[in-house]
Amino acid sequence: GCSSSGGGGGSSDTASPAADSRACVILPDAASSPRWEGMDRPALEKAFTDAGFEADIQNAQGDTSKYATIADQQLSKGCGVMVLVDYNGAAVSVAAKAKGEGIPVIAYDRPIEGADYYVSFDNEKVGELEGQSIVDGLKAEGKDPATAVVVYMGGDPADGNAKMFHDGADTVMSAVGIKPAQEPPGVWDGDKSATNFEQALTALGGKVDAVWVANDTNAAGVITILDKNGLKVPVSGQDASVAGLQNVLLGKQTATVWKHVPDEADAASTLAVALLNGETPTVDKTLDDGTPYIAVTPVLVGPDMVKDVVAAGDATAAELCTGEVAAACATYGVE
Amino acid sequence: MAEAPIIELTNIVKSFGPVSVLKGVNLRAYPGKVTALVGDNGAGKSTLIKGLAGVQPYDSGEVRFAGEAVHLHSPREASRLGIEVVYQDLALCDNLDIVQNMFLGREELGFGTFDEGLMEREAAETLRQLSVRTVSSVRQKVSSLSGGQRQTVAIARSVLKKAKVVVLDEPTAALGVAQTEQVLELVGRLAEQGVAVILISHNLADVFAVADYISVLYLGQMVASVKAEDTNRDDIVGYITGSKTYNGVQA
Amino acid sequence: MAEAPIIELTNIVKSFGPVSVLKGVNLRAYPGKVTALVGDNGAGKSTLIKGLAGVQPYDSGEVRFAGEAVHLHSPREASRLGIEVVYQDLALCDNLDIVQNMFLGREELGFGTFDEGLMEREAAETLRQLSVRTVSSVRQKVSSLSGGQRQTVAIARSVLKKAKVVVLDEPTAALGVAQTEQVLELVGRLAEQGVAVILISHNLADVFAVADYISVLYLGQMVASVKAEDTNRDDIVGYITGSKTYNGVQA
Amino acid sequence: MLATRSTAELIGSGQEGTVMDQARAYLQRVRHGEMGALPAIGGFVVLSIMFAILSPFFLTERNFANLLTQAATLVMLGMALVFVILLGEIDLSAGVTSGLTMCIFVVLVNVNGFNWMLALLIALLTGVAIGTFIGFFVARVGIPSFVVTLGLFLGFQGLELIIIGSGGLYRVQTPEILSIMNANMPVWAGWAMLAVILAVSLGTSLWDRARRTRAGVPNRTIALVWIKLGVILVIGGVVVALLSNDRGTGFKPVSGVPIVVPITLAILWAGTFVLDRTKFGRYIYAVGGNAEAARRAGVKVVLIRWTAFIVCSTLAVISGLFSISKVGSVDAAAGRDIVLSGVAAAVVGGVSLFGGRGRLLHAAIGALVIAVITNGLGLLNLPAGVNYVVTGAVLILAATVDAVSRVRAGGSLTRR
Amino acid sequence: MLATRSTAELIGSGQEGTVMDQARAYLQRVRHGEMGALPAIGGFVVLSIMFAILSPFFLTERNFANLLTQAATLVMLGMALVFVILLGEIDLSAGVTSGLTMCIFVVLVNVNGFNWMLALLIALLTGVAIGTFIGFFVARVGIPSFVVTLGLFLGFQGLELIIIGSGGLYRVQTPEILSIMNANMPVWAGWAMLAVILAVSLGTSLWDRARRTRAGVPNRTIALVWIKLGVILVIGGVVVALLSNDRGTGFKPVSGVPIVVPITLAILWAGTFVLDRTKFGRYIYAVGGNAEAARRAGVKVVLIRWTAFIVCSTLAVISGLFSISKVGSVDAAAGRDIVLSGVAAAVVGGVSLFGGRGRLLHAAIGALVIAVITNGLGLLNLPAGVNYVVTGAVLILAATVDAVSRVRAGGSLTRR
Ligand SMILES: Nc1ncnc2c1ncn2[C@@H]1O[C@H](COP(=O)(O)OP(=O)(O)OP(=O)(O)O)[C@@H](O)[C@H]1O
Ligand SMILES: Nc1ncnc2c1ncn2[C@@H]1O[C@H](COP(=O)(O)OP(=O)(O)OP(=O)(O)O)[C@@H](O)[C@H]1O
Ligand SMILES: [Mg+2]
Ligand SMILES: [Mg+2]
Repeated sequence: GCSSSGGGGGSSDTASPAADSRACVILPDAASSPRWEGMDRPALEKAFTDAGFEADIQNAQGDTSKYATIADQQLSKGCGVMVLVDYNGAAVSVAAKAKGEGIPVIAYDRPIEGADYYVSFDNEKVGELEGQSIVDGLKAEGKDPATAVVVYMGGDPADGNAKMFHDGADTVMSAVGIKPAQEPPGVWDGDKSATNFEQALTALGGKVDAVWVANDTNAAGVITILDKNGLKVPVSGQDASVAGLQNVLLGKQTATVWKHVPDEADAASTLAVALLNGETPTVDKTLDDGTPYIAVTPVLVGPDMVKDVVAAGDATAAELCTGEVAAACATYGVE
Repeated sequence: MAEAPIIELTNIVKSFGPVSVLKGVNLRAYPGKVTALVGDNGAGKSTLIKGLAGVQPYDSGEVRFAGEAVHLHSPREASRLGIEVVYQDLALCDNLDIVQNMFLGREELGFGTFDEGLMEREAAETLRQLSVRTVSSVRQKVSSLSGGQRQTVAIARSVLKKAKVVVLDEPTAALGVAQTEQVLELVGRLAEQGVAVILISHNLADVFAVADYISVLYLGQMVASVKAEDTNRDDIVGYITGSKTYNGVQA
Repeated sequence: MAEAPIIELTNIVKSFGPVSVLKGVNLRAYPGKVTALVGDNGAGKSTLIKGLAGVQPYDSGEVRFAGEAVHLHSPREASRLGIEVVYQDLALCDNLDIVQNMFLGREELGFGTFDEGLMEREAAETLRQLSVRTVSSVRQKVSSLSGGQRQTVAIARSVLKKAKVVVLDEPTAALGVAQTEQVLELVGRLAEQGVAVILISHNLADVFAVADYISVLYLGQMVASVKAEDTNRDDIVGYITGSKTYNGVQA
Repeated sequence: MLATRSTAELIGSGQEGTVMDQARAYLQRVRHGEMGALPAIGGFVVLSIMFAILSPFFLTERNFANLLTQAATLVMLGMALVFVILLGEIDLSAGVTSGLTMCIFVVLVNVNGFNWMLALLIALLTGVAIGTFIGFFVARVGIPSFVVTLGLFLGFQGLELIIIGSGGLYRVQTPEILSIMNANMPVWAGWAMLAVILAVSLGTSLWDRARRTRAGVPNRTIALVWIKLGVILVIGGVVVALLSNDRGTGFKPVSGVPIVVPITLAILWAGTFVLDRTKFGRYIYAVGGNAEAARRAGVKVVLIRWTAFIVCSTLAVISGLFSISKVGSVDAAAGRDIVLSGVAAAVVGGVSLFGGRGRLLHAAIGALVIAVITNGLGLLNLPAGVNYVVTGAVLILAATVDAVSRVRAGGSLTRR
Repeated sequence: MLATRSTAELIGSGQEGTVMDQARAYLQRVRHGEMGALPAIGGFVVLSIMFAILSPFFLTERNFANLLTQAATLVMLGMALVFVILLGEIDLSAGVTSGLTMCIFVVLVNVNGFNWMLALLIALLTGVAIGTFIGFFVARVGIPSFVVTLGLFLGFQGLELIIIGSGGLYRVQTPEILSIMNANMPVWAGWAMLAVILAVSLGTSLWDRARRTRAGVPNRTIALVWIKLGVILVIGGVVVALLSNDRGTGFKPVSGVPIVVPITLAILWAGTFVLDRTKFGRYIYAVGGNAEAARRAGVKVVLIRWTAFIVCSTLAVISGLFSISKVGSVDAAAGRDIVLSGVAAAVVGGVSLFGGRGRLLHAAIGALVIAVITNGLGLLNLPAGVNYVVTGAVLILAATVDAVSRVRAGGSLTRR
């Protein structure tokens, strides 16, 4: 580290640990997912404190300006490592600034241009799992993937993660000869997604064999349209949300990709602690631009595995097994 | 004075920010009589009657209606007392038609919904009385009316409902010869029916033709209140322009 | 007629949707003369002069200015020819002050920016000529003016700039006794300076006091155009109300 | 006395004359710029022709039914907004109001096990409460509605987050709600609906005529009533007939008028009735046209403004209901993006943002125009970027049709 | 002749009287409701006190500097929007205009290797072109600005996607751009800036007085000039002094006025100059107040509207520049969310959405109010849902301060 530049200022707060023993974390927002405040913060905090370091964890609350402001404050207090979850690109200049001061940067969950490490649920892997669930679903129905009519329903193209989900899924699906019969504009919005899918379906003359959908929200809209037309085909998704798991139990959604957050937090904190201890951990995978990359494995959850999600505490049987889902819960042993 | 005034304003004060417009004004109006209110431009006539109409409440002063002290804080209250006003700036809704404007706030209902036929007939009849000839349909939007036609609509509005006090702020300013005559006749008819009429006008010929009393505002002060028969045009002009002062008994 | 008309309208036609307002109207105005335009409410007077002002172009008909055919499709064109208009509906910007309204579109510049002092002085002087007494500051917002004060501002606006033709649509409707006198005097002064004045008014006394020619519109048609000295009040009222028809030579 | 009675009799009521006279008068009004929803209808037709050329699927019964259900949410939101736009106000929170109340609804049903009708009632009452809140600040306190509702736009996003919490996404499990957008009436019910519409239309026409006759004012020639009924019969007949064909794709026979259609028509009818024939409606126009004039006429301006916001928020709840019926789920971002489209629907349909001018039907037609853009583009399989650009361009184009036809027709430069 | 010269001399110009007279007149104007930005300033002070109590970090030099830079983007966007809001129009595309032009800028620099100044010029010209486009449709064709700019709001999101590409992200690599928000002027330059402000203020005051004297109309008492200069000196002095302290935390000394401050002040000054002292500015107010009156007075209404949209879009580009300087990167969603806040800034500052009323300074102060909400809440570290709710509530509260003080002051019920 280059914490030597402290100058003669000699700040009097001797109680604070040396700058290079502090781990600075910026979380992106609380709007896109409840995980940041609810799961990542406690997990990271515990890992750093247990390893004897101070954790400075802040949330940019969906504001790129605030993101930059928080980073400035943290950097001036001093950091031994920065763990950044990008928000709309705001982390890029923060990473550059940190590296300018010799502070290693871990891109957490979202890739950041210029970061030293990238720890994430492999978003491409998430896509691959989704693609795999489609391919498996088609096979289970005895349909030839190469001739199957598959619609791609992606996420907001302005969001970098959406592209990774898409690319991952496409790798798997194109490998078995699937080509998108229709690919409406991506959105992260159930209503628009439903309309887009309904039109794609109409343009296909009402024939569809499977729908790759990037997340559970969009999948719910797609499923409603399918139901309306008396169709039941393989549908993918991710997030292991209540509705997603319910749709999986009901057989309306083939599977949902489940990301158990503590796994990811563990991987990041282990890496960060190693960096704080002055080690230079090596990592086997790299991104296209050469960034070392630790992929945490997401899990594909079909109806049989919903009980695992419940067991891990990411969902409760009480909220899942309501109404018509109750019967399915019994069938798949969710309680 | 034998009869009791229905409107009695005492020591009315009103100012807009730094501009003091009414500086302790008294005014009375009697049932069945026409009280003319005259004064130079900017004397405060419209401000005085806007207070009476509840549009712009006075800062201080006493308002008595039929002998009782009342507070006029909104046009609804004035209207409840039976005070009908034709404003100098008319205040019509351009996007509504003639019938809708005339009956605004007092629509005729039948079975909970508008009885458009009834309103249409009454509107047409009232306008006819006022000698309106160039309006082709009572369903014309007010935005498409000429200046005089609008003024007629506003006047017609004020006589639709049986009022106790009718205040007309320069009602004939935009009217043609025939229409002016009709309005003056209407004023006379209202007074005959026992209505107290307050008429603001710059046209002294009109004023002398119909007024029983004449009150003169000068720079926010009531400088004269006289019986019309006791005075003449020159005196009134003198009061209006401030070149004469009145020393008689206030009527 | 010895002198050539500066304004010559021939066979002007204008309708609003189903309403045919002007049905082939002719009008002339001469430099140095006052032409009064009279007619019943809704006769089409304002429509006629709004066409001349370029505000609402005519549907058809010929407009000659100083002998040349012109097309008046916007107020700017009329203003370029030297036609100044006081509209019946005034058209002032309520959010601007008196000086700003009077000089709107013709601000005095010095070094590329407003010369506020100059404008203020000219505005105050012009208003003073028009006998305005109750305006406390020329920097008052127009929204706070009384009806007569607004009308005076509009009139003052039209005489700020040297015009060839001044059109006044009921300029004295809201004015007090003194102010009306001033405006009539002003009309006379303008005519003396060689300006052609077109005056619309319902007040025939005023009309006869200043007009050289009188033109009468009746239901969208010009039923009479006479020299003021050749006619009288009763005749004109007859033409206006349609109870008389004019058979003489059009002036 | 100079006025002569004979000329005074000239004041008419615009109802005189034969069918031809009336038609001529209408045409002249249109040519003079009073064209209401005509430009929007024109835009709708032009867009339809365009998409019909570009995609063979556009002119199918199936897609027609799609369009109706896809438009319904926006139609309802547009109609909700008309009540405040007529006052010259705006409600930026209408979208999140629909989202928030649906979050409450779904949590009550799914998590708390409420009866769905009770939950719906609570959602509607929440809508009323929200409208009351907005109305208080706008009408009583006098804050510009833009700011108040922007504040709520933010605040309700937060409330949605707080309410939906860690579940993230809830399924709509009430079959009755789901059927609004996803089920159809039996074929006979479609025809019955048309019959009711015809009967109501005939009934009100005759009733109006009877009242006018009683008052002694002229009536329009009765032929116009028959013509109007004929138009409803033909258009309605074609729509119902189209929707009565099987539009399924072999998996399940699908036919009949979607249930959302009669609901929307009923609300459209009721709202129009209120705006045209009751004091509340008349006063909305009056306040929107000239609030001071309305006040001087004794209209309770504050109360009218206040109530309009309540109506808007309440109808927004129904638009939320339509939306979750279509999507089948509710998440914490529900209703965030739709409000500007709702305002655009009203404006494209010919409702003036300055207040005082427009009808519910205009907003409905405007919503159809906007929905047909998404519908048609959805059949063309364009990349996202291009799709955005084309949507924006077509929206501007549709508005241009409107503006140009009004200006051509002699409307002046200023829009008030 | 009845009028007497003597009474006629009464017409004043409101400039007469002593300091006390002027102060009394001002107070009475304020009490009568003409309070300009006073309520917004009041709101700012109240919020500041509140946050100062809640967080020890709020009243630090560091946070003060943060606030200035955090507010700058919104200040600039609010000022841009004032030009069209004064006309009673709106530009919903101002945010994405800033985003789109910055996409173009960064792609030109990063991908095509353009010189940054050339790229900036191109971005500004694109802004001009966008404004020209909007102005054409709004002012010439006559489409409501709400619809045109909503169309562009959508369209430009598409163009950003097309330019940046799906999931794309570009770093800002121009140190000059980055330094706008991230670097400070030397301490002496801050004082120099204050000196320039004082000199310009004194200069214009004296020049105005000289012209008035030449025209022979009264001048305000000269004491007022000194008071004004004194106020600037004190407030400016405190600000510059605060920013001249080292606000770094030991690793790197940080002091001086952020570079964005003089840029913003210069644009504020120039814009105010244009609005107050040139025909273009005067005509914007006139058209916003009464377009028909302006047209009859010979104002080229179409041209004024058109130009105002060009100014707005161009200033939006600068606000985009501030934004990317702060964030350091550009993505395909740049500028999507900010425009409503920009309008809110103007409204909270006291600019009327109905047109004709408001100043640039008001929007700047309104933006500070909104920025201080985010700034202060950021220090409290609330959960996101609560944060949204509090932001919305405080926004409504700030607007309530404004509304209530105006109504108290005797403003009438109607807001026009
Ligand atoms: N809202 C206001 N703010 C400030 N001053 C006002 C306001 N309204 C009226 N005034 C002033 O009050 C004075 C009286 O106005 P008012 O309208 O009562 O005059 P008036 O007697 O009706 O004149 P007119 O004959 O011209 O109609 C005027 O000098 C006017 O400038
Ligand atoms: N925009 C319009 N649309 C429809 N009809 C109109 C329009 N403008 C004016 N009219 C009609 O044209 C006729 C003439 O109006 P105009 O204003 O020219 O009358 P005027 O002679 O000036 O009357 P007044 O003496 O009342 O001012 C009126 O009957 C009026 O209703
Ligand atoms: Mg008056
Ligand atoms: Mg007229």
